[in-house]
Amino acid sequence: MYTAKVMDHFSNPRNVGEVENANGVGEVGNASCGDIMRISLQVEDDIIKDVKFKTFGCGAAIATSSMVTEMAIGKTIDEALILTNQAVAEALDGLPPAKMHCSNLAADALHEAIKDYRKQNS
Amino acid sequence: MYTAKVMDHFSNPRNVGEVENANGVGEVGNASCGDIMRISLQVEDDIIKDVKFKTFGCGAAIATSSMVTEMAIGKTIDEALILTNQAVAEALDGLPPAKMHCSNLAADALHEAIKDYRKQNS
Amino acid sequence: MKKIYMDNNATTAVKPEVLEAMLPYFCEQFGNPSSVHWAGRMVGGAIEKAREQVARLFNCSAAEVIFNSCGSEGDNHAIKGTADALKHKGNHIITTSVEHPAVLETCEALEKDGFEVTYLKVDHNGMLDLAELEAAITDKTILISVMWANNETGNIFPIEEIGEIAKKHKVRFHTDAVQAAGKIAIDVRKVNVDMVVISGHKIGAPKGIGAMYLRRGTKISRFMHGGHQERNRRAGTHNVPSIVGLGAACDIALKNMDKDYAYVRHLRDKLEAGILSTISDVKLNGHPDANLRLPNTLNVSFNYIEGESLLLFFDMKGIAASSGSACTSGSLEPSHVMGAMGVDIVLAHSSTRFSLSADNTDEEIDYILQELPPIVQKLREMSPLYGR
Amino acid sequence: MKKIYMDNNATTAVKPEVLEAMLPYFCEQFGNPSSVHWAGRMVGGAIEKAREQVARLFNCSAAEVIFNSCGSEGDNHAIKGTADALKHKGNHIITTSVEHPAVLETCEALEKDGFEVTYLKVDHNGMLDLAELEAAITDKTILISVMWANNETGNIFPIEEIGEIAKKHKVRFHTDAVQAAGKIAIDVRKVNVDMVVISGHKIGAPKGIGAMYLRRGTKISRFMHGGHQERNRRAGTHNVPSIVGLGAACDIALKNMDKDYAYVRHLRDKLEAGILSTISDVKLNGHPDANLRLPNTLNVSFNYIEGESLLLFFDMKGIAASSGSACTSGSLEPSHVMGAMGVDIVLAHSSTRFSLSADNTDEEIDYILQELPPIVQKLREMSPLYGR
Ligand SMILES: Cc1ncc(COP(=O)(O)O)c(C=O)c1O
Ligand SMILES: Cc1ncc(COP(=O)(O)O)c(C=O)c1O
Ligand code: FES
Ligand code: FES
Repeated sequence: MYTAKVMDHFSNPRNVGEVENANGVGEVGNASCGDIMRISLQVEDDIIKDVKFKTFGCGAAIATSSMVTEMAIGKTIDEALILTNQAVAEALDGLPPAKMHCSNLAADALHEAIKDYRKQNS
Repeated sequence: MYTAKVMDHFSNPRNVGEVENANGVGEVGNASCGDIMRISLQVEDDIIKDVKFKTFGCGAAIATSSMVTEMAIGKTIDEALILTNQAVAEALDGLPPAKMHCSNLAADALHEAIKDYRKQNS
Repeated sequence: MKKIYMDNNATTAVKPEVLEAMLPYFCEQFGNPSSVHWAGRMVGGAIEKAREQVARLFNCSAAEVIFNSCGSEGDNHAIKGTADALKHKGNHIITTSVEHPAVLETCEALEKDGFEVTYLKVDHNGMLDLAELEAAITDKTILISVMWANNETGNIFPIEEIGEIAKKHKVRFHTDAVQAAGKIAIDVRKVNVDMVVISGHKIGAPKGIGAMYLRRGTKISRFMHGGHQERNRRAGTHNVPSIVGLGAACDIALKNMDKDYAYVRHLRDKLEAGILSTISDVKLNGHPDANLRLPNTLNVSFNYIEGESLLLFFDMKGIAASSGSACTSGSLEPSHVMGAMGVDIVLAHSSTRFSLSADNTDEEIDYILQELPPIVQKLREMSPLYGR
Repeated sequence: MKKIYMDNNATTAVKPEVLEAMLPYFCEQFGNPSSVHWAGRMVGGAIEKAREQVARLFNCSAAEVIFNSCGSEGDNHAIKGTADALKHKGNHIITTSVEHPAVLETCEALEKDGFEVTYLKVDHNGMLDLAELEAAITDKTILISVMWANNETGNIFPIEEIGEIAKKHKVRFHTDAVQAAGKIAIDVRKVNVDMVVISGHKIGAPKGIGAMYLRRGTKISRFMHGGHQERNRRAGTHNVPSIVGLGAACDIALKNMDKDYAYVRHLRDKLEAGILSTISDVKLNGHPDANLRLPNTLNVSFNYIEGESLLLFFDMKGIAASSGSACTSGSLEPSHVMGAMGVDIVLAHSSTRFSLSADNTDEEIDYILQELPPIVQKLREMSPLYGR
């Protein structure tokens, strides 16, 4: 049911963990609907230098988390803020329809982390 | 579903037709429930010398008709009157349960024919 | 002994290609398609392929196909599911007096629950009066259910015209196409119909599998409650091998439809002409215009002879046919279809159906035409009704 | 790659002997058993033989067996058929909160039609309080429906005791034995039960066939209306090959029951002990007393890990299992069984079921016990809930 890209990111997820000395952390989802994503960032000069995730969720949840970290790294926070869940799903060659409802939150988690960074640094 | 005896009597029915110069004729059943049996007799000195049948009906109806003629021939009319449908069915090694309702009338037809003979000759 | 099977409206042999398509799904690709793992994944694609194949027979989209367990289930689901979903709108159903029991007895069950059912009469050819159908529609009418073709006579009903009437009055339209499927086109883009029911074992797929076309957006209550298979429309673990078989059978039927129509019709017409010309007192049951009957079906009454005994004598010659006689149905009544057509009770008991397939041959027809007359003669000589 | 199938509660492979028994009935002995001719006669005996075989599994008489299309149909028929037949007596049904959806959703549908349903709670081991069951009975109670064994946990319910309660209060008793059948005895002479439902594809017969034991004299309305098959209890042309397959599967299951119980239980116990002793934070779901669970079922929650991702990693190692996570069900809710047992929501999402069969081996258990820990560790390291 999953594309090869999803399976790749799911089975070999990039950037798993917590950034040490993160200056932004975002968490979305909740266990009652099945997934929790937590993204931690290291931002320097408005550029995302490091980003890591931890996810409790299905294959799609893990793959989107992994993909969003790859897409975010090196971007300015303004660029990262316009990254959409849709774009993440597309970068994975799509997600099964049944998975759109709860797994496709990775960009939201990233945005939360950026907001947290801004709050901490304003 | 039928016993070998039923199939024998059905496929090679004995005594088909009408007795010429019959002195007793009986008919039972009606087309609406599926079968009509007509038995004609030649009785001499209270003995059934000849008996023939014509039947519109299923395999069981034809086989019981054939069997009853074989069983009746040579019998006195008193003996023939105590022949039951049950005895005919047993002589055929039994009939399927679904067939008991409408095909098992051959003895009745014989009895009607005997009654007719008695009416004609009293 | 020769074995000549002419009872394809009762059931068909599974086509060898169909069985072959099914075989991998019993012991090897046996997974439950709802499962996440390899065993489940192996079979999900097979179901969706079969759904496409069935959709092509209907000329609908795959999402409009629901798999179920048989024609009877499809009819039960279509009718009870509509009655329940639309009961706030009305309680009146229109059907015909010549439907299969799967429709008739379902409607009778609904009558006990407060629904009103109009059973349209048919004429002596077995055909409907469309003006009567239209006149029967009231503002309480929620469903018209008319079969695409009749299983006993082969009569083809004017589904296109009935669809127009249904559309004009905004009434939902269901058709039991169990007999039409595979024999004539059942194209839901050409006719206005909301639900079409088919059954595998009439078209070379196995027994115990069926499908329903459910037009997109048609609200229907569930018939089988439970798991959320078939997008919540039919509970129960998917019958993977049989679904694959139904897909394959639809595929073959669609490919061969024109060719089979011509061939089977030629055989049937030859049998029909042969019987009618060589045996006296034979009545054709169904529409005299062969274009208005399925190409494979011939129903005739051999007057004076009860059907079961005829079938048994045919059987001794290897010929498999069926009858509308009460004696073959286990009930006390002969065929309700013959009754609705006003066929006299003896002729109803005498009615005999030959239903052909493309597996039959010209030689088989010749054989039947040769064997039949003496059998008929022998039984007539046994009949108290003959020559009276 | 190794393929280790441990999802037998979802569906089983068809046993080769079963398929072999079925094969003649597709293309050769394909007749409709209701027919008079050779093609029909060839198969009637096969159905009655299968009926005897199924009857032996139930330890009932053949006349008490009704063939249908699946476990879901059996449950729908038993419950809706009873509700309709006994609605003059009352409108109350007692069932449990851990039934299969085929029971639960059927009961919910009846609630919309004015029936009242008591869904009995279970304790944290997934077991019922029989005093509560008995107390729930009112003079309106027409049916108690409690599954023989639970599909997720394998818990075996005290059907004998429940049967006694039902008898004492003269309430009809239905049990969904879809999971119990073939694994433990379902002897209707030892327990007081009126209706018992089984499904072929859980015991090595194909998908799309099921049967119901209906105690002699039990009044039940039809679910599938139409032809008069199964002595008027279930319409639809008999699914001959699958019926033959179900008979063969019941025969094999009965013969091997004791042997398989011991073997499968040994494997399951080894897997259970191995997992619980080598992986931390694992919770057993179901009754801790292994005698009160089916011999083949192990349900454990690997805390901190969502079930679908676990299954996918298992799958990469060829291991097929299932999960109670919402993510595998397509719904937003994790397993209602875990919910009813009061399992915390994360642990419900983490619940993983291994359901074995006699085809599994000791080597497979060893392999799983070796592969599992690193997978669990890897996923836990990805989890925001782990080590918090
Ligand atoms: C306990 C239980 N009841 C009923 C069913 C439904 O059976 P089927 O899939 O044959 O409809 C299942 C399995 O799916 C089950 O495990
Ligand atoms: C017109 C028609 N409808 C419905 C059915 C029922 O189909 P099934 O036997 O698959 O339930 C049949 C055949 O038996 C039929 O001929
Ligand atoms: S004559 Fe009708 S069943 Fe015998
Ligand atoms: S996390 Fe539940 S479906 Fe994706």
